[in-house]
Amino acid sequence: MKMFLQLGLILLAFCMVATALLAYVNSFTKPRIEAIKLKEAADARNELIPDSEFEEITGDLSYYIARDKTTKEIKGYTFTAEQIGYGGPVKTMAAVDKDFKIISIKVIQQTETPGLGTNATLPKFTDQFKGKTLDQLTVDKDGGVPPNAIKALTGATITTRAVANAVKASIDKLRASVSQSPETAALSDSTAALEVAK
Amino acid sequence: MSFIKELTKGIIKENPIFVIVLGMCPTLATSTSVENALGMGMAATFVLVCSNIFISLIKNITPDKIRIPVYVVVIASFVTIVDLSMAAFIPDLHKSLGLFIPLIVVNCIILGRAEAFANKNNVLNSIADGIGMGLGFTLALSVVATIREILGNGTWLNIKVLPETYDPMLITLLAPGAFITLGFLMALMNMLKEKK
Amino acid sequence: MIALVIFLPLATNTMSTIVLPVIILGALGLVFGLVLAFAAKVFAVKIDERVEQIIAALPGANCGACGQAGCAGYASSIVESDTPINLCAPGGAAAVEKIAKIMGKTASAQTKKIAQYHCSSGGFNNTKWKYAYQGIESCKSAVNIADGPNLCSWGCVGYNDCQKACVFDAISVDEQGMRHIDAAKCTACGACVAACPRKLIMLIPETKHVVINCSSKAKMPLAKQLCGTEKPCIGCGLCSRKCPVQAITVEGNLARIDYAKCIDCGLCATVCPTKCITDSKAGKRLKAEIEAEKCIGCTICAKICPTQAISGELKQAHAVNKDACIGCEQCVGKCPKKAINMV
Amino acid sequence: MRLQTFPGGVHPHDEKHFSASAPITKAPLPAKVAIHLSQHIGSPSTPVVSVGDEVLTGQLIAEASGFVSLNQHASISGKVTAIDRFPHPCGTSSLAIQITGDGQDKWVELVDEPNFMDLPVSEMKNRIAAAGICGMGGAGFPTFVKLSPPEDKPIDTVILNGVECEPFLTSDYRLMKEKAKDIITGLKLIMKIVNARKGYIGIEANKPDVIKEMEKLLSSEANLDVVGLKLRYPQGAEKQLIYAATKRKVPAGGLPMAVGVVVQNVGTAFAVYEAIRYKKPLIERIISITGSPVAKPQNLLARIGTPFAELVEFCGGTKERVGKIISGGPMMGFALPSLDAGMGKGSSGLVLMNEKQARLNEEGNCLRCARCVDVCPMNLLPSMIAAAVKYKNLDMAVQAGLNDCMKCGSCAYVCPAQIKLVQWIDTGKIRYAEAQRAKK
Amino acid sequence: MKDKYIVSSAPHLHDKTTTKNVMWNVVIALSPALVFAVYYWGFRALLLTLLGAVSAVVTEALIQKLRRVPVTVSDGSAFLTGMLLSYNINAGAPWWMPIMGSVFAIAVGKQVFGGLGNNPVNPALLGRAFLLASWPSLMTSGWLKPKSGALSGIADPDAIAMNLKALSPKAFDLVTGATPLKVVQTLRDSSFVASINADAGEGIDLANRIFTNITEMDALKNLFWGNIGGCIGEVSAFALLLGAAYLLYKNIIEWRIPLFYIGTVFVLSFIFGPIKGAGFSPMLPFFHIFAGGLMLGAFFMATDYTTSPLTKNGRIIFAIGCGLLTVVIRFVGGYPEGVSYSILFMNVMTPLIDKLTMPKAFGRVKK
Amino acid sequence: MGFLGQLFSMAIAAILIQNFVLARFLGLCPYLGVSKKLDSAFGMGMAVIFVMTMASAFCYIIYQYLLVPYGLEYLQTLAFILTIAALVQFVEMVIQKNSPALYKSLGVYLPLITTNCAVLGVAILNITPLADGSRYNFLWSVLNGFLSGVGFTFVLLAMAGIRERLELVDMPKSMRGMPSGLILAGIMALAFYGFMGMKI
Repeated sequence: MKMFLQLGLILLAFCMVATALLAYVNSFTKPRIEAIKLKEAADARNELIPDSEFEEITGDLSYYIARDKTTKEIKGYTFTAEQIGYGGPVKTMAAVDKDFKIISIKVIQQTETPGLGTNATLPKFTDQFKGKTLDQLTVDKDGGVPPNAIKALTGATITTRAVANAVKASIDKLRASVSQSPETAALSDSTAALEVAK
Repeated sequence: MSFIKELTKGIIKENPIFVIVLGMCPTLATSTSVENALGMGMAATFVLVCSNIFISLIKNITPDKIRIPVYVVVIASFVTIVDLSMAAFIPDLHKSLGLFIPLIVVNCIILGRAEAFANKNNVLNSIADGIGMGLGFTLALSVVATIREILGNGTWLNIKVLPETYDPMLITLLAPGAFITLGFLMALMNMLKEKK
Repeated sequence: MIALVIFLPLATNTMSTIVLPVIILGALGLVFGLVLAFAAKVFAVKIDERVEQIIAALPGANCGACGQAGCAGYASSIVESDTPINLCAPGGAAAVEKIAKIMGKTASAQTKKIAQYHCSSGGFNNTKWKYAYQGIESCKSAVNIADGPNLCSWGCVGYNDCQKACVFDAISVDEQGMRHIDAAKCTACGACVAACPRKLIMLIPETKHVVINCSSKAKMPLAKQLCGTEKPCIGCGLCSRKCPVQAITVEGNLARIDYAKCIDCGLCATVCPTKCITDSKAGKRLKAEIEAEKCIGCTICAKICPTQAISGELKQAHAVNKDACIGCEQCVGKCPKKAINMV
Repeated sequence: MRLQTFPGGVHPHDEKHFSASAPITKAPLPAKVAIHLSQHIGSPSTPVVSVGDEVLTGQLIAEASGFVSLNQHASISGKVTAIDRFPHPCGTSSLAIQITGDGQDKWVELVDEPNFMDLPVSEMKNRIAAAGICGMGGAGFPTFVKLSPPEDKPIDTVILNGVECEPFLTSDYRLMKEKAKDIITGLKLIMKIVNARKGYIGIEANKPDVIKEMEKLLSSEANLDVVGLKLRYPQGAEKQLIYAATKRKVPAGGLPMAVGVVVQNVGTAFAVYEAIRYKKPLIERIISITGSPVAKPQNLLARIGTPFAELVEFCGGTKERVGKIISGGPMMGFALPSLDAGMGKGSSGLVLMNEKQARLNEEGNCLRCARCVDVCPMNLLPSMIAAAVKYKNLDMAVQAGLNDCMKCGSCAYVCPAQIKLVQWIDTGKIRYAEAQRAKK
Repeated sequence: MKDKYIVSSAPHLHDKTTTKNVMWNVVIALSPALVFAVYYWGFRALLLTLLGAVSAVVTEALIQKLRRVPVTVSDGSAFLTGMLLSYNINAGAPWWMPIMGSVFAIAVGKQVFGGLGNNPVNPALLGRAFLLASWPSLMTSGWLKPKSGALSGIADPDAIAMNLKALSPKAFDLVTGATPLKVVQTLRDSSFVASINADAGEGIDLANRIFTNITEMDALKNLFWGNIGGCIGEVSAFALLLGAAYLLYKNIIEWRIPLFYIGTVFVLSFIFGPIKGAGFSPMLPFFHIFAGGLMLGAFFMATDYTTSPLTKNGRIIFAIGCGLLTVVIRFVGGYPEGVSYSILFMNVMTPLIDKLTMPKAFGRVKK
Repeated sequence: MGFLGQLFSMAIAAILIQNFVLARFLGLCPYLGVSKKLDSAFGMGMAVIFVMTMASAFCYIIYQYLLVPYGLEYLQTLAFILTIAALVQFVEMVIQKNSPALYKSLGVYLPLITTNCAVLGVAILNITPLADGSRYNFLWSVLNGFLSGVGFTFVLLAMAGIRERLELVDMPKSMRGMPSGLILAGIMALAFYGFMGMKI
């Protein structure tokens, strides 16, 4: 019985000490980490649509409305799209303009195969998204014909699909929620224009 | 004197990867680029030294039956501390290494050294052992990473070393390439040993 | 300042950020500790720590010389069943001493032995062949076919099974195809002894240098015809008769030395008519020298000297003919005046 | 007639043309013979004569030293000149009684029992035992022992082995061709001794004339039959022959009696007939002297112990350089270091090969082509056994069938890498025996 | 020792088949395919094959020299490996491809383990897998168009293609730019099917039409003779069958593996082959056994002695496994063709299959 | 997709497509260390399956009911590894008591399961959000642990089979042991590439 308690208590002691230490470290790293994360996200948004201020809208899809800093006019929207790739989830941050045409995208988190899937983070890949409309977001391997489609990365079709399809799906959702939002009713004319264009 | 001996043995004679064959998983997983390898090596060295110190301090008060749980608690704590601190204070480096840091917990080198060395030796020697083993680990990791990065990407530490016409041999960056590269390096070590 | 950095966060929200996790993880630790303690009791296996200690003391060559499957097997058999502790040949005296300490026994290390061939032939040029053997290059396989490819059915076949069996690289083969044992590397594990289908290898004490280099049981004229080097033991018995300590017996046309009795004098080697007995220390032994002052001329030494190397008149100081003296030390013990020294 | 066979096996060229057409010829009396004390499975015989004794042809010179042992008789008349080690027909040397002949061939007295078929079984067995008969196909198991199965193993079938699946050999073929009736009588005698209802004579398809002849002779016998067998080696192996003829599988490690069968070589049956009818001891047998270097290949009726050199001489010597001398057939026979050995009771043939035929290729790496697995009549994994033996993994060798191998040589015959599979397996068997001894 | 008689262990007779003539016979059996390849794609096919074979031989010789063991390249096994490797590369590949592949195949696939007979997997296939992993784009593009006809093997390509071009450019690209199996794989992608059907307009099931075209009799004829795009050795089912017949006649390969392999693919593609929406075509199983590398794989690669099971039952399990995986990879995998990967995978399984199917000795009862 | 369909696709993924050893580089030390003999590989495999299944269950419970409610996710590594270590030690004691032969053949590798990254890996993967943002529930976590263990055992056995065969050949001296083991692992990883991108 004594041994029982001894073992239990020693392990208890170690766990308590370790946890105390970790909790202590966590207590002052956590705010910093969160601050850094927020800043990074903000930086990324700024990179995608420069000179803007952002307003977060939460919902089915959380997105930010980007307004011009001076005119307060809506310049576009940014959002984070995610889909599983080859090695795990691929997170892409994208910015679209009012007509839901892509301004630019950035792959912010991925665990793809080095040398193949990881090429998705390179500008060579992400630049081709610029200016693409919703229905141009088809990967060439799926029947899309460039330049009106996304050219798949060599040996990493799955990663390409993950990025393209995630962005595509998110734009779909974005359109739905933007059109519902009363605040953006003013945009309805441009949405209508899009319908006409189709 | 023994401090120096413990310090240097890990680099070649008892190299944790090539000779003792421990810590295969991080070796293979993080050797796709020299940058990753160096970061991983340094982080692992830090944890190794810390846990070696701590374990050699507590070696007399841990009962055998719960030795391993106590050690892993110690190691996991240090790893988490490293993880959190890096995220908070050096976010850029953490970003490029972030994924691999929790992996250090299961790097068998650390528990291996705790079991094989730190719980039998004094603090000073344990520090030396930790540093030596850590350096050996970093070194071996960098060697593997050098081969893989050059062949698979044409670069070394992100600097282009092979001409543009070189069509990178992607396999070296993939799992099979990792295994085969390390396999051949070990065969090379064996050959050198035989010659001696 | 430092204190502030450390304690400020502590003070602000101690309760929620520190105490709670500590309690939770502490409880987890307590539970696991108790479970393990419980398991340790229920599933307790009595392990003899001595086994581990002995394994650590053994060289870990897993050569099997002790007759057990590897070092671990030997360690547990020492502890569990009263196996002698001096069976580890590679470990030698050092290992025995350590094991003895662990087991609380007194050490009785074997005198170190080394392997020795008992055949003078075996190379390409040193063998007379009976037929052209084609098959597996292994002595064990070759001797199965028509009594082996060499004429002498007691002699070395020459396919080096012994060398292949040696895990210590102690056996080398020269250009002639003859095998040599490196005494420094040999650990007397006996692997080669077991590997030789002709039983030509025996372990003899390292301190003995005289070897009968033949295992042939063939009769006189035949033995010479069969032998590749023409240095067979023909069973003539000269050595046996000459041996000052009766250590040599001849049985079935073959002489054998009992190394327990042998005093390593090398006398037999000098009388062997076929030069079958070799003495690696010949000429290197210390020679006898008589202190003239002490010598009383009793002639005992002269009588006992097997090579008639001592001469001298009765009651006169004797002298040793150093060329004839082989250093057998027979005279030393017999001198009543302790007048003979080996120099 | 449907030809029967067994699973596995190989098709070596039968090469019987050298001596198949040569009728049985009496070999001249040898000047000296060496009668080995162990020409059979079992304990060596004990000499009952000593150096200097005069002996008659057929006189007992060594007697059985136990239940599984054999009587040996002088095969010529003359004087015992030595009891020493002499070359044995399996290549080794062993103890033998040397008789220097007087050239007169004075026989012990023989009988001619008129009603030999009606002799009591015990008397028949006694005569077989007295005559020193052992299996004449090669293995040399004492026939008397084989014909005395334990009570609990009733025998219902006797199979005469006239397969002669070994290439080159023709001695059984000639015997069957020339002494068919006597062999059938021998079969009937054996059936009577073991009280069997059914008798078969197994003959391979490359001897159609003998099959036809035997069928004709047996057409009136309801319980006797000829079994035609597909041309395939090792068709003559006991277990394979039993399977082919009766579809019974002899359990591994068991004897044919386990499935109620006794197998005897045709030569043995003939010897049994002679022993029972004439009380004639086994002092001579038919041996094929064949192979391309032999000037005039023949089937000789020769005395036991005659040196092979004399037999080859009688066949006109050799017409090209001999590379290899094989006592027995080329698949399972023994290569001899010289022609000095004398023939034994199991010597069915002596095959000479020229140097080209004798040369073997170097062992290559195992390709794992599994040809050896496909042909193994015992359904083993020969390549695996060999590799396991080579790398000293006896457990794996046993798992792959080390102890079930009968060394028929089919695997080594087909191996494209020329691996000496049989020799490896042989080595493995020796190692295994050593290991078993060490365990004790 | 020379003047003595030779003494050896029984048996003293030997079958005349040797490692050497086995290997060179396989090379002979492979050559008709090369003739066809040269006919359809020009001398580049021959050049690549020779480069592969020669570099394999040179690699093997060099390594054996370095290891100080006898050089055994004359046994033909390295030549064969190099040849088979080149057969797995398309005739339009860069010239250094077969060299890299052969070096890897021989060095890593074979010599690391001690050479002939010790390789755990088929070295040629390993070389191909290596190339595919290293240079995926080069290995899956740049197909050479056959002398007359389309890559996809669709009969009368011009007429059909023009017809298609009008309907959907994507569909046009597909039938003119992809190998038969790639076409079928693409037709399994529902998003692609939807998009070309949408292009073509209301009521036209373009996917179904392509599918029918590619599996009809005329297309099958092209497949059979080799008038398609593909790897050098996959060219002509006919040429490969010719070689296979030779090997079967010579008793060098055994019927079990090819029969069960092809049989499994036949049966499974009969059941699972039809694509969604397309009608059932009785020709489909034939398409699947003639297309891609199945013939080459089933007769020349899966039957590789060293890497297939020892036992007869094991070979059947092995072959069925190969067939199953081939179909799985073709139908739901990431690659259009699964022959090489399925054989590689089953090679890895071979020791376990051998263990499971260890025969019991004649007359022995299983414990 | 019904339960069985989901189970099947999870099994295929865990065993063939995303194999722990060959695709994720997890559990390599035991994979290379205990694959010399089929028998011990089998024993090791069983031990790993057991530990992975149990670890999945325990870690899931601890995470979901102890850490998440109190916002202590940052302690997950500590809590998980502690759980696993205790579990392994428990298993070790049980095996040592009940099957000394197995204990002997697994030798040093049993304690090494603690640092078998595969076990910690599966525990962490189980709580990692999937593509659609959802997480495995308790049942699927346990199943994932079990199937991942099966995947580990599967390649371990295949490896042991090959290595046992290679015991019977003449390998270059410098290649024996680890080097050939690693190269074999590379070859196996290549052979498993056929399943890349499989849609099940």
